[in-house]
Amino acid sequence: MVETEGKSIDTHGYLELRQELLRRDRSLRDKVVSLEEATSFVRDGDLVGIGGSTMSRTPMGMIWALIRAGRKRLSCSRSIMSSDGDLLLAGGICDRVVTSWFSQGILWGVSKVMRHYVETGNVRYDEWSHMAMGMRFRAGAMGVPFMPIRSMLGSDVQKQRPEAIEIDCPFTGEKLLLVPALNPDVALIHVQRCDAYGNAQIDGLQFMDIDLAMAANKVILTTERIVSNDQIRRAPDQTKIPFFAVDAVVELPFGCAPHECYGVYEPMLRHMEYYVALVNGDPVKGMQQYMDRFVHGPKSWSEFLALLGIEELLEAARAGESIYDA
Amino acid sequence: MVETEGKSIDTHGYLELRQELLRRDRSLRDKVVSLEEATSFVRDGDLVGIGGSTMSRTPMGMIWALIRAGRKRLSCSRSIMSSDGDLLLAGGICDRVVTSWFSQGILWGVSKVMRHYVETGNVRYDEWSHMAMGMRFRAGAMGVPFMPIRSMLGSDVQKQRPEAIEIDCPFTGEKLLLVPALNPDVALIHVQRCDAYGNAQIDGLQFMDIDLAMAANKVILTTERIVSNDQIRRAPDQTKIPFFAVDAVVELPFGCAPHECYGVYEPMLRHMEYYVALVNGDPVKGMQQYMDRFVHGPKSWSEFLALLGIEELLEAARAGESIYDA
Amino acid sequence: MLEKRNYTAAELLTILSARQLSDGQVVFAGVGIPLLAATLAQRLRCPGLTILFEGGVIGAFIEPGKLPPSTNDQRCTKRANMVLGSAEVLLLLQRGYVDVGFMSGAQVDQYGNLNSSFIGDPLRPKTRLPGTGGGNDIASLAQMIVAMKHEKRRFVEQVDFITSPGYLHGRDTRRKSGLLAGGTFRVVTDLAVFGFEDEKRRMQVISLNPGVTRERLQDNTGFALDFAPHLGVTEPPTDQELELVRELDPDRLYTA
Amino acid sequence: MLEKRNYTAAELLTILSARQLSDGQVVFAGVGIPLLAATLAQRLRCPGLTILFEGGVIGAFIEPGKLPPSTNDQRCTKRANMVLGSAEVLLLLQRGYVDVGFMSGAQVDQYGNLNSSFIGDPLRPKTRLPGTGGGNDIASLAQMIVAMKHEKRRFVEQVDFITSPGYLHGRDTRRKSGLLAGGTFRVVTDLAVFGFEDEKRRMQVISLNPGVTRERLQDNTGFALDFAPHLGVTEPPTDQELELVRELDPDRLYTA
Repeated sequence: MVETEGKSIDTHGYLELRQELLRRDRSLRDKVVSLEEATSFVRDGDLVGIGGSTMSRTPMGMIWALIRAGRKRLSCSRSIMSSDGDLLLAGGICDRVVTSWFSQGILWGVSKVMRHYVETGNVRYDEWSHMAMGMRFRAGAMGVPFMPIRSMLGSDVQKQRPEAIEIDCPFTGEKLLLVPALNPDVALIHVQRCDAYGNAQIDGLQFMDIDLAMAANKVILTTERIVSNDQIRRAPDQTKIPFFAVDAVVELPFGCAPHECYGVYEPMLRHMEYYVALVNGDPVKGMQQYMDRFVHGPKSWSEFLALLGIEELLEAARAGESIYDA
Repeated sequence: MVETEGKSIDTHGYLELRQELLRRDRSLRDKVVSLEEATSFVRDGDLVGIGGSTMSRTPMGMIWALIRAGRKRLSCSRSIMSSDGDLLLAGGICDRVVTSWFSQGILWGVSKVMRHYVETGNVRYDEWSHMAMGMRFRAGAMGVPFMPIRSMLGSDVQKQRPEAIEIDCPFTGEKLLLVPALNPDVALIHVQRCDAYGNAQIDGLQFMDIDLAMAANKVILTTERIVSNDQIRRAPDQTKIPFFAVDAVVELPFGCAPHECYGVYEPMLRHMEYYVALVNGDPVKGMQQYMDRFVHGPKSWSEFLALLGIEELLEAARAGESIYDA
Repeated sequence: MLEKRNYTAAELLTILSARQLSDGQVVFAGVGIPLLAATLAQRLRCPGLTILFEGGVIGAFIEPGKLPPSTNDQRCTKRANMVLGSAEVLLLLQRGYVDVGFMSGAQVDQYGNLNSSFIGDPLRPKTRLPGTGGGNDIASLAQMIVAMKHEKRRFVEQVDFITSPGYLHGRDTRRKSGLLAGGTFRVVTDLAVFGFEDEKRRMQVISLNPGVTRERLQDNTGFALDFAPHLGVTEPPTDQELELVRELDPDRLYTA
Repeated sequence: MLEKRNYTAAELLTILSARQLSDGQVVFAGVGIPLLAATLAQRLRCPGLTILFEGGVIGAFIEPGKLPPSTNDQRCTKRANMVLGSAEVLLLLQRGYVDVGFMSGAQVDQYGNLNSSFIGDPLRPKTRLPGTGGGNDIASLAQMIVAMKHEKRRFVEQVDFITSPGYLHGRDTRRKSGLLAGGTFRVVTDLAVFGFEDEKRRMQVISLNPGVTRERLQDNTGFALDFAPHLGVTEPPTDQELELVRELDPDRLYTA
């Protein structure tokens, strides 16, 4: 790792990056584990990349499990953070977020939970532009140390990020910003379907998940459904993440709840509204109450889903599938 | 354009690149033209990017029409060139190729037509690695002047390409090669289907066509079939090229013949074998004979297809569709 | 509110913003007033207008009464022309495909810079706001239209933090910093419509909204205002505009 | 040819190349002997081996008798695990996902460099060859196995042009040029199997194929040969290997 004052800027030397890959077993093999077992792929202090965006295809089940497993000091990067971020902070497992935007969703405005943790200095918020986040994952995915971009220049967002280096282009003389590759130690990604090897197919909005998967040194997939390798191979041009980039596969229906999974369910807005009212009323006590009841209370993910209520699940599923109504 | 000794290296300044885009009518409008009309989108001396790879999804119909229209001094870039390149050279419309590989296909070895034109000094062959070609189109597509890569270093391929600049990475100190963006004046791309606006869906192997389309300053699409905008909008995540990147749409069934179009037809190997035997026997006279009969002879693309023979077309179509047999 | 007919400030903002768009443009729109304004323009005058969403959508078509809660959920993709990665849609800005970016902001200053990041010490801010999202990219790479409510505390001489660059410190400072294209084109508020003067690149009132005086506008602004030589009066919302806004947003999700 | 059982040089090359692979590896294979060798290894000893094609295919599975004519046509995708862009599949090399690249070449030299570009003056070459294709990328970024026919004019002291880098000029010249990973790992011919000595990075005979003498090998090589201290004799093709090669390529498309 290249170090800046006190904290790594997450840029690896090439040999280190390749060494990490060499250590991974990239053979075609069954990687199915339970949600609880999957938490062992994340170590304290890891740089964690989180798939999806805002309230969409968020790996909520995996985050939920990591809080229950008591991980510590995670640095979490996601292009756009939402109530997933609230849980990471209030769950005590994350002390740094690397993102472009953190709110509970546009309907409810800025997250009071995020404000509490960042304004008290307990959590560091590294802000990058949305495109810069994408280009950092992309550089990581491509195995190069940086990507050149034309935004962030001149702004105070740039001034806050000395990790990005401004250059004069050797071809055109123009100013460019080089944003450093982001290679998370582990990525958490939820997909509609994959096989037991980890060949994953994503429908609809992909956000930055493909670059994130290829950039990360380990990938944990949660999936609505594990399908046969034959099914994958009947439509190989729909595969978006190759199996050898994947280290663990967890079958987890409604694994984004209460967020949405494209084509399967929309967000569970009644629950979200209940949640926002509770935690924004008192970001500490309200959140504690929510965590006790919905994160630490249930014995399993299914019990958590039962707490959301079958009616809300069915309604969300009906709405989710309606995207395919012509 | 930035100039090197005598010849442009095809890297545009940012303002020039944006100016080109501003001049294009990017509104949602009907762009359907005839094959002959489409040739007017290519000017003498243009840098032309060609989609597909080797014998796959080659825009053969468009190349055929450009030869008949008598374009001059085109610089043609394609990641992997095949008999499309033979036609460009022998058709007298191209005096420079920018590619990583030029042969008639692996079955027949090196192209004697290409050898004739390059070895006599009549055509310049700018060689880049396959990935470098991809990264040059990608930089062009992203609106940045270069991409960093880790190949070509140390080889004589690098020494032949002073347009690429070697740097010490400001993050890691590692050596990297910066390959310059390639923004063709016009791209020729063949797709399975698109609507009249140019929203294009590509099945199967995409090669570098998406980056090529976004990098180019103009795009001419030929398509097996023009479908309704409604059909496109029922599956928007299958759209690979957005309409506003497209300037002309030509409906051209069997538009890659005698090459293949994924899922629609395989290459017409009997014709290809006839062709290779003819032109490799005598790359000048054989090629002239081929051009007279198959390029300048027919009155229309349909007449060209008739010369290939309905039997060969049907056989190729049967093989092409078989990719979807489970 | 401003006229005898009742309309909300948000409705006015939507209508005035929509008027800034031209047919054939490609518009990057956030959820809320920007999206509503772009849809209004598309239906009223600009059938060839293309709307992009940050989540990864090209050519979105909003159905009346079915406004999406964010630009990242599946509702935004329904009957769109193309769904793509979010880095890819942002790169369209950088490549130059986008004419206009459409944003709201928490704070704007005399040079059209926006703050949506924080107020106070970055490591322990007094108020931490959501952050740039795609705002910095849009503002860096496209012509930007800012639509916001006019309040003195939000119209400041200099923003606490430049999240999304306008003309930075005026004159050629934007260009010198490496931002070769784009710039804040219009600021639309419930009190007036603003442009930017060519040389100093400072905000300038182009037209006062109906019933608004120079004095009232200055009282509600945190810096000394320049007025364009030919100061206009904004055309009030037409019946057609108001009806369509209400048809698109019958539940006043964005226009309350 | 070399033994009492009849097999072609191409069959021998295929079998010896296949033996260089291990289970669980990710292999970038060109069409022809490399593809056949990788498939042979996959079926015989390495069920967890993954084959990549330059056209954009991950996890290709070749059906006996249906060998594809190139790595860019649709036949290569049939029942694959993933089809992706060709830049994307090449970037897997750069990211480090690929263990072994498998190539043939027109000319190879003592440091394992390959020439497939041209002979003579670059602007007016005596012989213009097809060019690098993905060869330079594979050789720059992965361990490379070269499989080729052994001829004196093709085994030269120094290639006319380094298209695909081996160890360049030996010792640490490869690494110093910025190529931090990979390198030519094996050269397999119909006469012998070669490795590279650790310090000088010069080609070294590891084992002689059955019936081949040191003298015959040297006579057919354009530079002075080094022999490994424990020089072996290549295990001849087994019946199982030969049967499977013939089952995969019954028409001798690649193995004539």
